Amino acid sequence: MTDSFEPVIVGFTCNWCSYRAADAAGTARMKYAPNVRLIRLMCSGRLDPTFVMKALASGADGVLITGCHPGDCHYIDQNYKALRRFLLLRRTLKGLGVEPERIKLVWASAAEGLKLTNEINAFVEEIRALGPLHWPKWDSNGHTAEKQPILEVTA
Amino acid sequence: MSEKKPKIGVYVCHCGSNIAGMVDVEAVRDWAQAALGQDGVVVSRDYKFMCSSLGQELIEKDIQELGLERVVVAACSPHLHEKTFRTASERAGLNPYLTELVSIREQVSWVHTDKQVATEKSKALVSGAVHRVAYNTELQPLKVPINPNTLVVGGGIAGIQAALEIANAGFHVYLVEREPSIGGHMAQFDKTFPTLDCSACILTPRMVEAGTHPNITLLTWSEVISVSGYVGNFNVTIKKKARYVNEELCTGCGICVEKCPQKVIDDVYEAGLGYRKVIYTPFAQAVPKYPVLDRPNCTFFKNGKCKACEKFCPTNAIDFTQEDQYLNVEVGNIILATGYDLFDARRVTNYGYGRLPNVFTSLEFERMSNAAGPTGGEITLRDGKTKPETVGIIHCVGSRDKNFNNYCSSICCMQSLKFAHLVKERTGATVYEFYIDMRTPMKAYDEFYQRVLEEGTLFVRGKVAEVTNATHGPHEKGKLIIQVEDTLVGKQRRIPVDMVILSVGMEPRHDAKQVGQMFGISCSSDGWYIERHPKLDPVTTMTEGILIAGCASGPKDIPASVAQGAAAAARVLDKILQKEVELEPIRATVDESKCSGCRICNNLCPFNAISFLDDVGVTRINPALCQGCGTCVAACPAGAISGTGFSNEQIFAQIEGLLMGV
Amino acid sequence: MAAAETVLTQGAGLKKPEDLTLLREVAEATAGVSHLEMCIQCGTCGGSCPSAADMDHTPRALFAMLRAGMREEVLRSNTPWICVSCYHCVVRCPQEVHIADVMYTLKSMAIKAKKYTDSKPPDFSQTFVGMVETFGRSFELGLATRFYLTHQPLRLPGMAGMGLGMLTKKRMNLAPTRIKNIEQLKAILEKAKTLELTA
Amino acid sequence: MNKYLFYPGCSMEGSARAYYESLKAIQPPLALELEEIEDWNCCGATEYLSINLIPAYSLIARNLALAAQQKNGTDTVMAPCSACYLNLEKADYYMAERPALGEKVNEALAAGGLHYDPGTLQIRHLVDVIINDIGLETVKSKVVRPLTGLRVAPYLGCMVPRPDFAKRWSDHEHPSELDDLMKALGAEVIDFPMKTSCCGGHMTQIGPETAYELIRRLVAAAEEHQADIMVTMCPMCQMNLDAYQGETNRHFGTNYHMPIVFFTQLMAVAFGIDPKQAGFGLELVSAKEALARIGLNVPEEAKPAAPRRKPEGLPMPKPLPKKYASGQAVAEE
Amino acid sequence: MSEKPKFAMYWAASCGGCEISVLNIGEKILDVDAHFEPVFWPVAVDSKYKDVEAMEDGSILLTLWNGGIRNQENEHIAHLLRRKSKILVAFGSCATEGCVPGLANLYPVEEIFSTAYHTVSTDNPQGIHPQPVVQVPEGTLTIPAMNPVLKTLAQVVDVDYFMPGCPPEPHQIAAVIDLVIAVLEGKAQLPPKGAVIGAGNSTVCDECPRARNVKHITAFKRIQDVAPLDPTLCILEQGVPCNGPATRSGCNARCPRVGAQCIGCYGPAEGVLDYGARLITAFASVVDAKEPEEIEAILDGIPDPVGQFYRFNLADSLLRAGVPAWKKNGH
Repeated sequence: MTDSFEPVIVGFTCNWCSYRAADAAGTARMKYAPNVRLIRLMCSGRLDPTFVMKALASGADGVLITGCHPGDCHYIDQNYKALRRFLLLRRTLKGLGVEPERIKLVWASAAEGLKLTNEINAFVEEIRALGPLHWPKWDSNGHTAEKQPILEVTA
Repeated sequence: MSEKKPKIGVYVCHCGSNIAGMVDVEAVRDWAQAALGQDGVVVSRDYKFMCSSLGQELIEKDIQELGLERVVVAACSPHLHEKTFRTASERAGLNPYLTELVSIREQVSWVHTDKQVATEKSKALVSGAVHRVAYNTELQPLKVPINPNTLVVGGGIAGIQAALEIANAGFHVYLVEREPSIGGHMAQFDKTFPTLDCSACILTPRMVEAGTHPNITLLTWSEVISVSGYVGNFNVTIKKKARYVNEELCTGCGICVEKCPQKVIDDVYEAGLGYRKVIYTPFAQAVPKYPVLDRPNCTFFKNGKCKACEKFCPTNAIDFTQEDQYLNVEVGNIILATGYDLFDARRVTNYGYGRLPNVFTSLEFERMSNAAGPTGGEITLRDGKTKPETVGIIHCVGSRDKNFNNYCSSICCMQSLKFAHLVKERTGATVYEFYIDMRTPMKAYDEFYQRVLEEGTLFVRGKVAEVTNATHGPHEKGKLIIQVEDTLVGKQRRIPVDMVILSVGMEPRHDAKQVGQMFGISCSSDGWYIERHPKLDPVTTMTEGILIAGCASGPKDIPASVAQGAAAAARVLDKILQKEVELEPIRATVDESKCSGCRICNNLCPFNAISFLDDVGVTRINPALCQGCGTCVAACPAGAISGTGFSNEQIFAQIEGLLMGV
Repeated sequence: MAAAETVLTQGAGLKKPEDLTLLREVAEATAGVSHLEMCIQCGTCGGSCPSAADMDHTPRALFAMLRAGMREEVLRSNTPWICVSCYHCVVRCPQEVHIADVMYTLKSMAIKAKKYTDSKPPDFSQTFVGMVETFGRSFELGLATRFYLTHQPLRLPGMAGMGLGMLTKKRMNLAPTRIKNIEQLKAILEKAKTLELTA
Repeated sequence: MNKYLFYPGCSMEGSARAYYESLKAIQPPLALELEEIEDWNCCGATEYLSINLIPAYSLIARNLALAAQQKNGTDTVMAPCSACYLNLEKADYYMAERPALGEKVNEALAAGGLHYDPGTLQIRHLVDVIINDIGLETVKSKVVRPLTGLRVAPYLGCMVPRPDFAKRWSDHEHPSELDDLMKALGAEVIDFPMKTSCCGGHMTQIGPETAYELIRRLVAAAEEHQADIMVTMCPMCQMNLDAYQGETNRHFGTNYHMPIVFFTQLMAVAFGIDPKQAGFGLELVSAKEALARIGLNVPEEAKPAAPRRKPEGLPMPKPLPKKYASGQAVAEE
Repeated sequence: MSEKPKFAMYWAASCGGCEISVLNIGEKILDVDAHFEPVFWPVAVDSKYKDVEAMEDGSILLTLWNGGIRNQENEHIAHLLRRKSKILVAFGSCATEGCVPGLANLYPVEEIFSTAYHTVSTDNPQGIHPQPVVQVPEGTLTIPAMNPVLKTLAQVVDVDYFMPGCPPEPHQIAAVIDLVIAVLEGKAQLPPKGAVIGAGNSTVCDECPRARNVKHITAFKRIQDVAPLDPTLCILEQGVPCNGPATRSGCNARCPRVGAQCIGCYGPAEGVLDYGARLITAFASVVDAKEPEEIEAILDGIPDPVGQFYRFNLADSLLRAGVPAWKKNGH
């Protein structure tokens, strides 16, 4: 493992809580690791497991999923659905050879900028410890190609 | 992706030095032009303040002259300026939903410390948005009519103010109050700081006005039990608890109260310090004037005998058969002015409240000093006779303390100063104030502090460690001992007093969370309702059509609560006068040719927007009910549901863009 | 940040340069998360302390001195040695400062720096620890006699009645008890003595 | 049958013998099974922490590691001594709160072939176990000699209700557990305002003037509230208030006589057990009068004789040699 | 009589079921014979690779390719037939998405070999381990080398149409033949390139006769543990993980009709990027629990999520599952 490994993490945020928590963290000038790139969804319930797979397949080393605290969902209780999907996805990823620790679900309300930044910092370190996500070598001639474009999508 | 790329313009904002101080804005601009050219970027510019009118004109000009089909602005959070830039695009003839805002301020420049890394992250975020925006589609906002009626929940001073403002503008208000009378906490106070106005004298006229206003339907002794619908079109069910008094017939003469033989401790209005009858109006100036019968304590309901109230009622208004009523009302906007609970001082066991008789709470003291209160305004010990010679007032009880509430309750310093003044004025006692910091920042507040200093109140800087009856010697016998470090002296002191007043803080209502969930708004970690923006939008919430005023969003004094009530009313009136409201066109739709009728999605929608059509065996989504969360979109195993604004294609493209070059 | 720490400012009214690393040093050497930096100087600790009257500074004042970098004065203070570990201040502190644990840290720092003014308390602790390290158990009689002989011979006459009472009632054993695997304990403590708690 | 791993602590065999004996006496009626942690060592009291942090916590953690190995159908360690209870709980808590501490302690433990993962064990005090596991109803059902008319001042001391990392106690300042237990025995319980105030701790040794004042306050408050007897759950509190009450009287010129015994002793007599078997008579401030109020006579043990000729009447062991040959000066237990 | 258009069919890494399925079209096979000249069809016609190599590029009108690309030979022939064919159809699940052979992508090749040749279930007293190149007295023998992973046909060459199914249903094969004949006769148009043919647009539930309700799953069970299975009610609603909701229609709900859960052989529905993800989200969406522990307990009823969600689709999934990352890190 090289010392200079900087994990790349895609984060999915809920428009109503965690995205605003990120705004709040910014407004309060809280400093945190720059490794997470956020995507705004309307709700953690929108999180299709495909997004996570797509992110991992496209080069992310980890995926952070954030939503409102249980019981606080802007859409009543959709975050519970996110929770269920997350749990089943994590099991499946393990079977697929991706360490389940590479995905993390965090509840952060709009008021919890500090919590969000702490979670981000912790997650970046966890992923750093895991190292880069390794992919199967694809070249049929046995050449060890570097990370392949994984986006060969059949119709 | 072989289809022709739409022409995209990228605009990177310096935000003065807010962004440019930590992000190499020019580098991002150049990179977008060079690296994202193949993805459709035809122009990339930077500007000092993109949100200024000159910045906006830059974008408008490019749309018109270069024929831009998509716009990406890298600046601040979309929650601040998305509307600004979308409106600018619209002025130039581009559908507003074809413009995306990337947050490189809140998410980059303000939170990172390495300029190079921050610049790289900005590029990635811009790339994500560029890839995404190519898949944005033209959308039209959904317009729905606004019902001009308004529901105000909570009849304290904030709710009364809000209701009156709206009613005076000519629109109808349902004012719902859980207690038998409106007035809230303010009705319990004796004097108000810093002016020492008589609280009742200034409040009563407002209460009467609210009670008699033709545009206000006053529903006291009532609670909202369910809410459905959305901005402009809420459907609310209100439970009107049985009063056992026919409001049509009652004249409020008070004979029933007089004749009722049963007395109970009044835990609400008198804060447990006084008594009331079982059939009662909480206080003389109560609005409405009709009494309420307290069923669990009523002798008739318990033993089947008594009915004294009925016998003596001159208008036959007592009705023991009355039942709870359920009203359905339709309103366009809702203002929650649900107020606060007092911190329960018994939790600070080292202050002895509940164990040591002569430890009082601030509300008990308010009642005691009120001429209409249980002692007729006499300040006495718990025995009801003895005047205290020495009184200690303790600040920050339950506030600014990680064991209880972290926040400052903001009113306690002033309230304590008011108490010191009243004690001095009424008893001439020696008064100590124990404080951590004196906080007197509003108009004429510090002047009041000066006045109380002048009156000879003894200020001790130190958070009181304990109030005890355990003596260290005969000189302390029979006294309450306040043990405290006088931090300005650097020594521990034990100060014997006769009476202790705990200036207890404010807490969110015990049921704030459940009430919030019913109305679809959330609470901060402290439990107060979260405003849309703490500075710029303090009376609206994340949920369109639900507003908050007064202490529901945090501790406030009377002037601030009144201002918020009026502000919330102004926001509601603005909505009503627009007659319609535009909703974000983020909605889910089902491609019925792909839907197999598996019914996986059928239990997912809390807004009942999803229905199954038995005859054709497919699921359909009602766009008026859909709130756009996207949970069903994510769930559909057949990929038959798609969501506007956040489509799979948009998200996939954004992921690819974010990770470009990784 | 780093620059600010290395620059020693001449504090107004303080004779020595301020030592701005002191607070952090104490916090890091304290078990648990001390929250020492969170002190708002409210005085709850000083007000709660049952033995505050005998302290030269209240705990609150001591924390202010830590902030001001007054290393010498803090380590010479009798305050930590007067602390009776009653935890009243700990549970009442509105900022959750682990006051009692900070006192332990200050004591061990004072011992290491040999700064304490009264040698009784550290000697008592060390005598106690010596017994424990030797036997694995405490030995009240040995502790008492040895400690009193060294430090408070004048107190012995007064104590005799009590000591005799304890002995006749068999509440003090004449000989120490020793654990079986004392070698294991010694190995653990030897190793532990080579370790230090840092961030 | 309620079963626990048992950490007696050093004082149970010495100054708090009455506690140990009465505990043994009430075990059968309460169906309380205790399995002593094999080869436990001293917890270091409040002393080791003052000297050196990592060794202090390693000393405590050796007990936790041994207990975790021994787990025999239970993961709860019961400690009757307040200081031991606090130290064990504190080590468990801080090793988790400050992972760096946990790592260092385990590094040290490894030198003895041991390891402890914080959170493995529950650390509980005897009173907590009696009230919450065995239950007051069971206690009541065993009472054959109710303590009717005996005015008891419940005195918990500091280290059990505070800092209370695991939030097991009803309050830090005025917890009700000991009151409830005494009421279950039929005693008249006074609202003792100093029930969690400090007894002086080790200040009786190193700063007696400080300690005497704290002892005086407690005894005075008990007397002011007309208590017949104080009841405690802490060996240190009992020792300070009992053994140093005479010293305190001498220091202030007062004449307090306030017996203080362990709660288990009162439980035992309420359960009909002979006072002697319950450790009565071992206290220096005699509880005879108090027991007489419930119709019990205590056999008087040998009274401490007045010091003979020389003031240095205490038998003096020799100063500790630098090194101990194993087993020589050590008594078999 | 003009020369008949040329037809080819090839069998790569697959079980052979696809070939049988072609024969299962019954008398329709005569239409094939009437309209096409089979020039390369190892199961039915004796022709050699060199014969194909000798053909003109683009001279074969229609090639049905079944099987995944597992070794160098498969890959070589795929390129060859692509060159020679006008229309190349990935025929059956192996060719379109990898199918069961694709599950081997969870393991490195060495592990596959050691499992196949050196475990207790293998009778291999001499410990033979195949080598791509072997020296024998007679000279050098070569056999095609295994690729590191199995690929779908489209991952190797350009594919015109995809025909899912394990195997494709005879009635769907017949329909496709009819379509091609109609095109030849100028009566119909070919679908756009890249289309899925011989299947529906929706999912299996569309063709399933079982009654369906709003779903609340409190436990997932194996089908043999639900006795008796209600013959009229949705299988998923009875707690048996049925892949029907996410699997492309076209089989006429063959398995659910006879009381077996759909295992997903027709692959993802139109436009779906990852088949397994659709099932994860669908199953998780109907789990009736809110507490993590309860949810986990219900999910324990799906002991092998990869097998459940990717039995046919692994080689075509987004993550494809190569060597587990933690194994690699250990090296």
